[in-house]
Amino acid sequence: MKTKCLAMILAGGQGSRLGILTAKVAKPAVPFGGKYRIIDFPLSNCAHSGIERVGVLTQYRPFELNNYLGNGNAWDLDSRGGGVFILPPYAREKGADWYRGTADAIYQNLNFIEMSDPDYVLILSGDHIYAMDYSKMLDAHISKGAEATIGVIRVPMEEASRFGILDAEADGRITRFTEKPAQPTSDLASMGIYIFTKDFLHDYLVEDAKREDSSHDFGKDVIPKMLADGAKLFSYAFDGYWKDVGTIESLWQANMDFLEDETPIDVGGAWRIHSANPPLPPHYIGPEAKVSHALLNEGTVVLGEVEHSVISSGVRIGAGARVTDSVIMPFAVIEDGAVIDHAILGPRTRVMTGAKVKGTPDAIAVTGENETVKAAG
Amino acid sequence: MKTKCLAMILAGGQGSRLGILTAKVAKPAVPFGGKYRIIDFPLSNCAHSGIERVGVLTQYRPFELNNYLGNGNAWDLDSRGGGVFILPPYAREKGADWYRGTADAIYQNLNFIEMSDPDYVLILSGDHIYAMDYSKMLDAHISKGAEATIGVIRVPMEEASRFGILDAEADGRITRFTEKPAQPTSDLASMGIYIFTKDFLHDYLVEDAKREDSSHDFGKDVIPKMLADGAKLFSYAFDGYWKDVGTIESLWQANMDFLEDETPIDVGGAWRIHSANPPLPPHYIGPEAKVSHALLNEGTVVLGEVEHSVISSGVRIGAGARVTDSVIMPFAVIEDGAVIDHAILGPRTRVMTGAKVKGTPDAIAVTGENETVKAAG
Amino acid sequence: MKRVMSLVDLQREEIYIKELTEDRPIASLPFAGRYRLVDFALSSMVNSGIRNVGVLLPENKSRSILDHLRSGKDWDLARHHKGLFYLPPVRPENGEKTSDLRNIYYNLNFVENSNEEFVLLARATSVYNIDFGKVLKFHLDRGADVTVVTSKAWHSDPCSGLILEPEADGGIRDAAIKPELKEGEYRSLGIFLMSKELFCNMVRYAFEHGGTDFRRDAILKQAPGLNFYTYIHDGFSARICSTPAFYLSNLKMLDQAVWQDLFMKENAPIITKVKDMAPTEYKEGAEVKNSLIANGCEIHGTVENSVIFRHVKVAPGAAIRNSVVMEDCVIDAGAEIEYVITDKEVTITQGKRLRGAINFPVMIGKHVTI
Amino acid sequence: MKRVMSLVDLQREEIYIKELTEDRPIASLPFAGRYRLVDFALSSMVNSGIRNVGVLLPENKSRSILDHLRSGKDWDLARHHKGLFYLPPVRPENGEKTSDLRNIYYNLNFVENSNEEFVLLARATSVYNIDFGKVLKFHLDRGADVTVVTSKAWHSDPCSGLILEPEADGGIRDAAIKPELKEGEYRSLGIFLMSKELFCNMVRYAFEHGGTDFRRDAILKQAPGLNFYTYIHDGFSARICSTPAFYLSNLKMLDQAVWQDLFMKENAPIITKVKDMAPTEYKEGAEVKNSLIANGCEIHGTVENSVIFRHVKVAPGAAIRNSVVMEDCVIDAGAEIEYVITDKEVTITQGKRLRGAINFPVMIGKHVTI
Repeated sequence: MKTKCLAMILAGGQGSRLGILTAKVAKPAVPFGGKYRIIDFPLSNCAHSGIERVGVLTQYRPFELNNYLGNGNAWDLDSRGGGVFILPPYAREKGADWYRGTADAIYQNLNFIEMSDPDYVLILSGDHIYAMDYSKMLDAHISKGAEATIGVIRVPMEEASRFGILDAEADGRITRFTEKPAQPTSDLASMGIYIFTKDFLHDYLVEDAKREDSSHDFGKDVIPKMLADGAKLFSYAFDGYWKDVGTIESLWQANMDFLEDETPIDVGGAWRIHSANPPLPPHYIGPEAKVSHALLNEGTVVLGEVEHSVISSGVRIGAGARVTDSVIMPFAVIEDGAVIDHAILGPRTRVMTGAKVKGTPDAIAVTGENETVKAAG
Repeated sequence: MKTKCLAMILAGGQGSRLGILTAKVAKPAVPFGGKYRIIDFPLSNCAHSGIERVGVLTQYRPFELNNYLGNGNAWDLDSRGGGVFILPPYAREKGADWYRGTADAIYQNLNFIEMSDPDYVLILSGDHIYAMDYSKMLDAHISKGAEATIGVIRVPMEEASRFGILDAEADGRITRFTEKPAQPTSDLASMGIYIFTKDFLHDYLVEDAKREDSSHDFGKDVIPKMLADGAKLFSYAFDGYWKDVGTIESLWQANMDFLEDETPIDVGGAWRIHSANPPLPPHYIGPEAKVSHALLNEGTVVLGEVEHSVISSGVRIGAGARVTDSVIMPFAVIEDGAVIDHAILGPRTRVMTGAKVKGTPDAIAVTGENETVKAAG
Repeated sequence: MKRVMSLVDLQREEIYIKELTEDRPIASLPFAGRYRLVDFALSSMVNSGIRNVGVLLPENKSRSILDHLRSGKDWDLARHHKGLFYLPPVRPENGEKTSDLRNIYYNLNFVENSNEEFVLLARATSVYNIDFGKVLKFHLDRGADVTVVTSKAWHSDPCSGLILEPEADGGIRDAAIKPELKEGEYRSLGIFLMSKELFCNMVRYAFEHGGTDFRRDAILKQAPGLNFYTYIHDGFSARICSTPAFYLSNLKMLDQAVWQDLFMKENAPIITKVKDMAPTEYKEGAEVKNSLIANGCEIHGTVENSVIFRHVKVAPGAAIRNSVVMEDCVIDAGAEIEYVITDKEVTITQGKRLRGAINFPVMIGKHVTI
Repeated sequence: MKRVMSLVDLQREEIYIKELTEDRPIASLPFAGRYRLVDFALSSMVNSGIRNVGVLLPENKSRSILDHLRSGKDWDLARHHKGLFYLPPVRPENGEKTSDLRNIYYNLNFVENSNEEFVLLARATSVYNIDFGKVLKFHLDRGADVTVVTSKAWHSDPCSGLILEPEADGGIRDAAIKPELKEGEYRSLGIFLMSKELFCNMVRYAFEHGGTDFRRDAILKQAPGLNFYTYIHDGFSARICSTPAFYLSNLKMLDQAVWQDLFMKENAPIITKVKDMAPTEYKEGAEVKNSLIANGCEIHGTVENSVIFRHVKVAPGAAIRNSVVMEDCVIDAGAEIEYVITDKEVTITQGKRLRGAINFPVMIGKHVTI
């Protein structure tokens, strides 16, 4: 089986700055935007870009992810030779290894890559919200004769030291790459999106795996080594909405971004974001309810008040309850009279009558999956 | 999600008495009968029995198995709440464990079982060839109020000591179970097929996992403990064709069984065995060919002679080549004039012009996947 | 339920609901914000474990059904072996008239070639969420030859129907086709369960003796001498055979108990075509009360006591009251509608006001701009 | 190829192949032991990466196509979003005549609502395995408005066809519909590639100016002024528009080079409906030479120079020579057939002998017992 371009999504391990939201699911399965899971974005991007074979590398909660992703049929990725494959570390002749870094995770799955027989490998992160046509990036990779192409986006100079920053010539050829530089020399940040020509990647990964001084990370080890060897690395500029949702605050903020008059991504448009949703009826707004500046999904019942919030599917907001500046994840129950403000309620959270979950813009309150919040006293 | 009966197939580890045939694939993926893989039999049985959710426990080569099984769509198991799930040992809070035994493999996947929320759990082996309606066994389990039901088959008394042998009362209630007894007390052998009421199984597995003196095996540890506790264990008698194909000789013999005038299982009949086959054209028999007492599958070309053999898909048998009493696995190439007798050729084996692969009924010759056999001298 | 196969019959007279069914069978009528009527029969089948479903296509109006059901994948019926089968009508020859019985008759080989023991025939013109597993159990427990599923009508209606007089055990005192329906009567939901053999025999006999109507000629006329039972469905149900019934039943979805009973049953969702619409946006000025709102809408104005389908835009100052607004409609700034049913892709331009009455909702056809 | 959508046109005159197409379109003709003709067009599309396929159903003969393609799952076309779409014909009104052009015209909204840039229209009456990606590249490289795929005919044939006279670069000197085909001519394989916009304009103009035939009225008449190119397919191809062509082309499958070229291309299999037939059993006495044998057969007798479809039984002492034997046939003990085509489910009883000639194969219709 021959694949033109294989995508590999790094879905990460357990340690996550999303805290209790990732206690029961891997980060890519965290709900987003009232309807989606984070991984819906790279998967929908792949589907629209014509990339139909996707490996998802995870060493945490593979069942739950497997259950959500199935074989990728919700994203129409389940074609002959295509599909979504969950790739946990697996047992081989010498035993099972944990993934030691992003590059090692790919290295441990070289066998899967060889089976897929791609010309190119696209490496993605599982915690970014964006809509991007990877096929254009692939076209650029091919037409420039690149060995590696890195997706880049301009970031505010004062934030540049949080990113991998690179310098590039006018034609995009990368001359320098520094992971989280103290003194950034440009505002071009790596998006953590790479396209590699397969054989080129293979050789570097095999070599990196042997190095004892390597932390086996693309940004810290592999890309710098490629550059040092004078390999043909190009940047590919992206200028749409792109948001890392790896922390509670950034996850909350990205949700709020979708409440703007113009949503940052047209999730229901031609580049529609697909999702593996359970079938639920239209939501119901009660006779005394008040809803504005909000996103509401299916299966939800609102009897109380919702202002400037994102409400997922199957949520129940009781009479007299008030939800402001918050993100309510699927099947949360907010009983009569409860108050939610600047908060993220995890899936199936229950906030009991009279209870409050209140945060501030700088410290968003969070509840975990299935958590129950009782009224004080 | 609620499941009535969840099936768990024990697909085994690497160590296999099938030798080089399992060097590159897990045992259940070994080809059988010209068209099938071993696991097609339990999967088709599940589909016909109305059991649509199946976990496949393997700690070896999960990719290849994943690639073959997909989400179970070839067996029509890909329904909402259904599907085929590959379950390799996975990383949890305390790290990744190997499966220590059959019971431990299930124990490590209790989380998957809970997610599936079944009333009953059916446990199957991945190396038996048979056609069986599990729904009848389940009906018997329910109507007898059993906590565990064990599928049993009568075996010749002289072979009984190779099996788990049990004694049962007239109503099927099991009174004794002995794994590989030196002095068998009956000819009722366990088929390694168990139905457990879920909560009952759960409790025993949790308890077994804690026992340091346990080898965490159903036959050796868990079933005897259940019996010792006076639990309600019943036998369910099966009297069709049932063959363990865990050794080279038994695999060869089972293939030969399908050359009998009456094939032991009507694989193309109402209880059709489904398979995830690549699309191939009808086979072609050349002008000088001679084929009799044989099974031939699609995509094969025969220019030479085939007698009393099972020929899989995409095989090429050159002019003047002669294949007798053998099993030829997919895409093997037997060049002009080569001779194959009492042999199993692994997938994509190439036997070059003039070469011979000859075994005897007691010592079947075997070649591995992709192996090339040259003419002597 | 692997013992049961099913047939979905879409051939059904549409005398009292003509405006909405000019180019679609009743089974394709949009309902409850995001569904089509056929979803209720099909979801009940799939949720009950039925895996072999033949859809008897209507003579000329198959387009909307093919477009909605497509491969059957959304219902898990896109399968290699069983799954969804489209059974097209056989072209009438020599002056034969088309009929539901004829359509079934010419597709009997589909039934006979399947390996299930029972046939469940359902006309896709009712709203319900039924566990057919319970119907089968009832059928077996009673030793019934034929089981008809009925429910107690919650409103009167001008259209004809098969009315049953049940006895306490589900036996039937009388069964008759009545020209109109009265509240409280037990009326067939168009669901019939019987053994495959009996089904084939009844259909064959009826058609070959000049019959045309399945209910009348295969069921009623042959009922004497058979064990005839009715399973009374006590959850919510509605038969959609008139425009008032369509309107009332849609508004009935605003009843939270009905909404829960129909749509939120565990392991028994009502499944429809997946469109992946975005969540609905409530903007500045949105005033929504007692309404069902589907995804993909953008709401700046007022919505009260209404059912709003997917991708409807309610502009600032627009108001919708006591109405059913189907997919892709636009209610422009300042426009107001009350007691109105708009078919798909209707635009009400700025400031226009339309008003019907509760027993006479104003109907606006597809693609119309007012 | 995510830039290309396709239409499969099944509306096609069947003048020279009537016996085999009484109740099926040419596209459903069984071919090469296990295929239907439509498999070749559809597989080429899917293998080329086309993911959005509309199937224009024929007026009265859709049953066999719906039964074969079903959900499209076997071709990976059972998809939530794109995939296989059935486009039924619109019923002719006011004495209008049905035609392929009319069928396309009334389904243009399917084309217009899709987001691909190009349309590939294919009539499913030819046998080939073509990489349409190469056709697109050719189309783009030449700056063509319309690209027609042709191939050099390897035999003469009585049926009409679109014959092109190509120039060296693929440009066209002349294009004309000729009443019969001569060996060596470049004849259209019924495959047309153009931009969606041009396609819609051509179809709309042609139909609205009284046209009925896509080839003649949309393509030929509007060709002047357009950049018209032909992509010459140099792999094997066959057009099945007469019974002799059907017979000859089936027997051509015995040529190993053809068999390899058509069926064994890497990443480009010809896909058909999955039946999971068991491997074929060769029993005592089987004598098979130079034949193509599908799965599910049981062979005790002799087969020479023939194509045997699935689930055929050749009894002891029976002989089949130079014949095409379709699915589910039984050739009883001692029966012999030579130069014969049997449709599905034919039984030749004990000792019967039938013999045609190479240029006049005897045709035996469906379900017949002789």
